Amino acid sequence: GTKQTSDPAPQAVEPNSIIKIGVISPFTGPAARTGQEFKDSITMAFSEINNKVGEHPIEFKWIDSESDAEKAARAYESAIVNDKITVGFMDWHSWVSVSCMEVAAKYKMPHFFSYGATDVVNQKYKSDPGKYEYWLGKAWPTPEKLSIGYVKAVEEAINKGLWKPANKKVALFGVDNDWGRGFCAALAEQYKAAGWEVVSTEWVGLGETDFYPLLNKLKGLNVSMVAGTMSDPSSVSSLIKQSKEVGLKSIIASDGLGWVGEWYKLTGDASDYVIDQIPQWTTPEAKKFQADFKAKYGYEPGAAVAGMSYDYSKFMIKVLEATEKDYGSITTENLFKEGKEKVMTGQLTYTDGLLMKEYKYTPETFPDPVIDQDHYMFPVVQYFGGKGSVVWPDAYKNADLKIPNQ
Amino acid sequence: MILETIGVCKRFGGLKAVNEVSLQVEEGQIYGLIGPNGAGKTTLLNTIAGVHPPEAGKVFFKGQDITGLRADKICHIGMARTFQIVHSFPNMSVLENVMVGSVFGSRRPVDKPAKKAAEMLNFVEFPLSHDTLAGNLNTIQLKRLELARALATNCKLLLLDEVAAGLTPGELIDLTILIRKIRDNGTSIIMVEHLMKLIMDVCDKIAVLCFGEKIAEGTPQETIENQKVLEAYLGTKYVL
Amino acid sequence: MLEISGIDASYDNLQVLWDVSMNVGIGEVVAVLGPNGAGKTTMLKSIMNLVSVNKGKIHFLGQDITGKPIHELTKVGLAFVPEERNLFPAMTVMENLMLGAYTIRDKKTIKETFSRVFDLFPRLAERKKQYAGTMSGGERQMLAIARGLMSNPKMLILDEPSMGLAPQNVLAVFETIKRLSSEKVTVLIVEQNVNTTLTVADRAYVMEQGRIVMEGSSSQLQGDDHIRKMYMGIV
Amino acid sequence: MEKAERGFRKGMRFLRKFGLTPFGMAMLFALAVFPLVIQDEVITRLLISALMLGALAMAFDFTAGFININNFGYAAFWGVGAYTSALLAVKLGVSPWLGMLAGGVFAGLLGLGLGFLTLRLAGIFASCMTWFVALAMFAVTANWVELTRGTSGLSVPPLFHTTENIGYYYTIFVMTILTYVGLRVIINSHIGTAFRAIGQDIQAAQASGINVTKYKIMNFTISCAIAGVLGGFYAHFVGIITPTVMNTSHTVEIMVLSYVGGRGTIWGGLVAGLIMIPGMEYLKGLLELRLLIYGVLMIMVMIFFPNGLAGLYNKFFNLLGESFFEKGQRVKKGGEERGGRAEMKN
Amino acid sequence: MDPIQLFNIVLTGLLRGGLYALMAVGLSVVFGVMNIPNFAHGEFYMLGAYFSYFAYTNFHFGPVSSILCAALGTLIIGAVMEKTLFYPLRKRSKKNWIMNTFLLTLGISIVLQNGAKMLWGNTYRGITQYWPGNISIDSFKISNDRVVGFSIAMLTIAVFWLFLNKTRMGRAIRAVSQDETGASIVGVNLNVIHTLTFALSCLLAGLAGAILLSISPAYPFMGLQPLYKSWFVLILVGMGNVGASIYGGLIVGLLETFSYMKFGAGWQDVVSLAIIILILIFKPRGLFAKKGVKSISE
Ligand SMILES: Nc1ncnc2c1ncn2[C@@H]1O[C@H](COP(=O)(O)OP(=O)(O)OP(=O)(O)O)[C@@H](O)[C@H]1O
Ligand SMILES: Nc1ncnc2c1ncn2[C@@H]1O[C@H](COP(=O)(O)OP(=O)(O)OP(=O)(O)O)[C@@H](O)[C@H]1O
Ligand SMILES: CC(C)C[C@H](N)C(=O)O
Ligand SMILES: [Mg+2]
Ligand SMILES: [Mg+2]
Repeated sequence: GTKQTSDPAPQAVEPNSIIKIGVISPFTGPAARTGQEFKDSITMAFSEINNKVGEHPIEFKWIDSESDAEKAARAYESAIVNDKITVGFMDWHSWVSVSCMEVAAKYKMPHFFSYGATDVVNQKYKSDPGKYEYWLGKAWPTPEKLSIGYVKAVEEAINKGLWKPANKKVALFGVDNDWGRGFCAALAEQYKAAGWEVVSTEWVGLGETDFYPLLNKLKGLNVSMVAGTMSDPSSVSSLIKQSKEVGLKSIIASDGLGWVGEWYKLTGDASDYVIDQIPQWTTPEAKKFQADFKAKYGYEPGAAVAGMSYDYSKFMIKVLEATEKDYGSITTENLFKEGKEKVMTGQLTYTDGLLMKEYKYTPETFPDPVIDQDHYMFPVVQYFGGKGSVVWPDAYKNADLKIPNQ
Repeated sequence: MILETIGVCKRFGGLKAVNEVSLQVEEGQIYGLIGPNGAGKTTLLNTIAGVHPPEAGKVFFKGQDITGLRADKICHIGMARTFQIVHSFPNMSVLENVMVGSVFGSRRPVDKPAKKAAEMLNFVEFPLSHDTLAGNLNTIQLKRLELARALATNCKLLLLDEVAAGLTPGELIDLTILIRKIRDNGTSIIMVEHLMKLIMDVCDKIAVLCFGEKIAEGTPQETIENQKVLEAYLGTKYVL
Repeated sequence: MLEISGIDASYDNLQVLWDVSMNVGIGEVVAVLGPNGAGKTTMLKSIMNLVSVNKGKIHFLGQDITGKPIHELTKVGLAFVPEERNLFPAMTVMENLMLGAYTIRDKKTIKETFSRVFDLFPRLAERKKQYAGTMSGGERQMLAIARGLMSNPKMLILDEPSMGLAPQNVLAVFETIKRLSSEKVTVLIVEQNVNTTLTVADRAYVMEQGRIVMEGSSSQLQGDDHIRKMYMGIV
Repeated sequence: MEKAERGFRKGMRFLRKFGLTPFGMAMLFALAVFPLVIQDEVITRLLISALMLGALAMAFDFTAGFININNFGYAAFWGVGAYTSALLAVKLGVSPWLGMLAGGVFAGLLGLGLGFLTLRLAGIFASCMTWFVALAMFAVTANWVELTRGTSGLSVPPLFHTTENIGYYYTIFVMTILTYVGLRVIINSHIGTAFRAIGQDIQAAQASGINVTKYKIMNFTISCAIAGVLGGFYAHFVGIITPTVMNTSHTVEIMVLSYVGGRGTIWGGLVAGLIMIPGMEYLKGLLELRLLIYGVLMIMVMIFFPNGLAGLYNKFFNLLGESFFEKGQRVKKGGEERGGRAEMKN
Repeated sequence: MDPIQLFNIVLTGLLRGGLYALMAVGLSVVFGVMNIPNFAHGEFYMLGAYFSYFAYTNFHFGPVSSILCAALGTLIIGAVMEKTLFYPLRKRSKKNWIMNTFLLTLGISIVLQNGAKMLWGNTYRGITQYWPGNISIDSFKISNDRVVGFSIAMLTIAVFWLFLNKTRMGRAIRAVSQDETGASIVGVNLNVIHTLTFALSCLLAGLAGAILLSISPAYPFMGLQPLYKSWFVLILVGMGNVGASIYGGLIVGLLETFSYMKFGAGWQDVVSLAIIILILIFKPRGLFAKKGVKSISE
């Protein structure tokens, strides 16, 4: 006979004295390099408060997503069931978010600030806001809210007469998963709207490093512009490096080339002229963080990864503190309430981060953060010798788009 | 007539291993097949028993055309064989090996396969315990085992490929008796053999293959007096 | 030359040889006879250390070779032609023979041995380029013996060289053995073809159920009743 | 009194037909009451994984240990079952229970095809064929994004809408028993003899009247169908599947269980699963060191206990002069050497 | 398709294929001689990449010496591994040898992958180029590294082929692959040959990893793809056929690039696998299996 209990008895709410934060990230697998940065920057942020919020010691459970939706969901579930985490935090991949949202809903586990960016996450959230409300805020907006920069930047150059492209054809490439597909879909729309013809979209597998066939195909298409994105550092740097080897003449927009700090070591000057939309270490605090991080961990942090997750860690600390203040204790449920009532509504924000002026959510934008010059914005940069000069938007701009001899 | 082949051919690459061979084997006969090494004897048996279909020619068993039938089908209609290079089930016991024959060998399964298998092992005078693993047997013992397994299929025609190789003359006498006994139980036999003594003793009719072709056929006495056979096979100085 | 004293040998838990002793003198052709499963092959394999010996010693030219690795036995001057031939099927006749001379480093000696072997087996000289795997049974047997001779052995050990051969090839093999003995190569041979074997051998041992039961000169044994009945099929 | 004893004996013999020995039944009983006695979701989840992988290992052994072809692509059939059931539920709203069956049917059909493809192959060639087919199946699943969402994964509705796992536990428990008993009954019948014969010498099997095609295909179909049903279960249990379920690494995991358990025993895989899966979980905190240990363990087992747990078990009971399991299940000594060689030269 | 693009594809495919061939030769020799289906072959490729990386970046060796370092390093590790793992297994049991060694190699692969991860972490360690610069033929451009890499691969295979066919040692290796007992009877020391063979095979894999360092950076799990590919080649051409591995490698390389162009990434695998499966159906022993020879020795 099978023992069937009806609904589980509501878990006895005891004020947890230890707070266990479950951080989902790819600690192994093709994107492990990113996971490493997350881990280090989160550790750094929390060690600044001695891993303590009020009287509560903080512990971390590093949940390895291995860049795989299923493995991530299982690891997340096991962290909830076995390790009894108090709250979920972070995540780098859209497809991982999609699967972990399900787990969070099943166990009513509030989960803050996941990087899973593309529209699938928003759609899933909107398909049943009551069920998925535990997925509290994305750290990164859907691509279409930002990627227009890639179109604007080149259009501007054309209008200024800096560039007279032989044709207005663009070829897209993307990693074959929710991120790549979502990003390319957004980009295709925006290029088409600006009068470009999208002649081809190429998908590549996660972790691929040999792009000669792809690049030869792109070269054969004779397009003025190649744009796209990948999620793992080795793929994207290999692509850029090899594009020079085969002599691809098109301008390349490669979203995320600079996500990890050491990318330039892998590409060399093949990255010259490549454009990328990515936050920069501009403020003194940011530069200080960059140097501290390097001194502490021995490698160059990436702004979008280590830098921004540092900001979100601070935000998280703020949420923890506010929860204690508002509800007297930091429990899973109280954190959820705090998230739903304060963060989602824009009452609780984090200002003056290393990279953004303000991290803020409103019911209109939720689950995305507010995007504008005063809140959250990525500039488009063009690389030369491993350094990016900002070419868009005008507010931050310090150089014009340069065009290689085509 | 229990078996008839008409113009059977089989080639391997450029090599005509069997070329236009026609045989007729009567019911109740022991039919010998001799010839130099590499003459195509084994290959001929293989084409008859369905290991590989012939490229040309026909094979009839009891008047039925069996050309190109699969080996297990051929076994089911009553033709069993042993191999020159023995094939056994090394991880099964001797009894289990033979039981494979008694269970699967005929279309209608025997009611007591284990009993039948034991009977057959006794019939071929298998020297060791029936629980021995086949993997532990030597070649000679394996040949006996194969013989028992073939007989357990209730066959009407038995193809034997060098069952006597490696036997001492004393053991050969026992084998001669055994082969006669099998025939007397109503099974016709085609046997490939190099030991002329055995061939001369038991065969009713002999065919000689050489380079894939049949060069002579007849009673044992006729055959060994045939000049062609002497040259091609026996060698002039041969003593039995 | 070869002296086996009181060896026991077994496979797993099954003992096959019991206190077997025999010796072979220089230049002799010695035969081992016996029914199937008597342990003849096992005895040869124990000499070659392909089966390990539980008890007893084997001396070759005064040297203890019990348990010596096989590849070193060739250097001492033993050559073995096993029942299974163990040729290299995907290599040519020439390559097989070259490997036979693996332990010999001197190019000149190898060359001389080649001409000697081709003298003995003109058939092989004709077929230098043929793959061993495509040769007929008789030719393969010749090749196996020839390969054994390529190491210029002091003693050749043959296991059932006539098995599976057509009558004319059987004759050829025995002819070869005669010629070898006339060239003063010591030969130890296991055979079922008792009649013919006894015409080429000087002496013979009879082995039954893992024990030596009889020994004597060929002519002695040819006259023995037991032998005539059991092994020669003469009633 | 005597009558009762005779009745008992008869009963035991009857049960033995289904591969149930006193020892085995004691184990099953322990498994049946376990979650009732120890109510711990963590342990229950672990046991679910252990049972599922154990059942897969048994069905894998059905091919590898009997007809002697290692289905390198086994996980792909598991994955096909998972995707079939998941897609039916997601796209057509079919009940997961029916979906699992459908998964079994579809995987079985593909297994049938695989059986045909490997007909003329033996040894490592056959294994590689199964592997390539599986890699192709994986690639199709990963690239048919419109249907499967590709590598992004597919969320699947659960079997039971609770956070408790006991329902899943008894589902997989019953499935595992059915798998074991079913396979055992087949193996103990003449069909099993045919499988073993084919595994040891195809030519001899055919010459003795065994229809190699029929039995080989039958074997592949059954083994793959079981994988399919279990795949369906898995999909609804974890709630999300990605093409990585079809990865060779999963086949390896299953294969290791069946080898560590003991080839050709069926039950070995289950026992190995029940020991190793919780064991590995226990070591999880060690991160890569854990996998390192796993690898070293595998190496040690291969060098020192190539017959696996069943070999140890037999050694142990041979020492005691006792045998709880039937003879046919024993890992045979000696003769395998020849089998090994034959396999090599193919 | 215009001729220039065709030329591009063919050249890209050939360059890829050359390295598959190099991997496959090692795999095939170890399988042929020792009956070991080596599923840790990819990990030696990985080790080769790491060794070359460290030699090149940390010790500032030149490209050639870095690659040689990798070759030497994998050779030594291979030899040690044979002596410490396969040799004892061989001594202990020959039953089920193929499957036991198969699992043993899987164990080795897990250990090497995770060992590398523990030692060197998850970062990608790549270099931009050994030999900076391109070669241009008309509008077709190709990096020096690929051309040199291809040449090294071909040269190595040629040298290896000569070694196997024309030297005493090489002949002994082939002899062992065909008949172990036969080989030991003529005086070949099996232990030496086994160690040598395994070590050489590891060297070939390590060399491939080192050559490709600028294309695929060193990473603990990088060995998987090359392992797949070398098994494709091996099964496609048939067992133990060193010369034919070149054709096999090139065929697989071309097949991949062509199906990439036609069907895009991802489906490329489906197409090339389907073709290989088809070939296997009609040629179960592989395209270049030596006819007649093997079947008789069975
Ligand atoms: N599978 C095969 N592939 C290629 N050639 C083969 C094959 N089988 C046999 N042959 C060749 O066909 C010829 C006939 O071989 P077969 O085995 O029939 O000879 P046989 O008469 O049985 O000889 P023996 O008396 O030595 O057994 C030989 O030359 C042999 O090399
Ligand atoms: N590898 C083995 N494993 C177990 N037992 C074996 C093995 N080889 C041989 N035997 C057994 O050892 C005994 C002696 O065998 P052996 O081959 O030495 O006999 P033989 O005299 O050479 O016979 P034959 O005339 O058949 O060649 C036989 O009973 C055989 O069953
Ligand atoms: C830019 C990245 C944060 C996007 C992430 N890789 C995703 O899949 O959504
Ligand atoms: Mg023959
Ligand atoms: Mg013998």
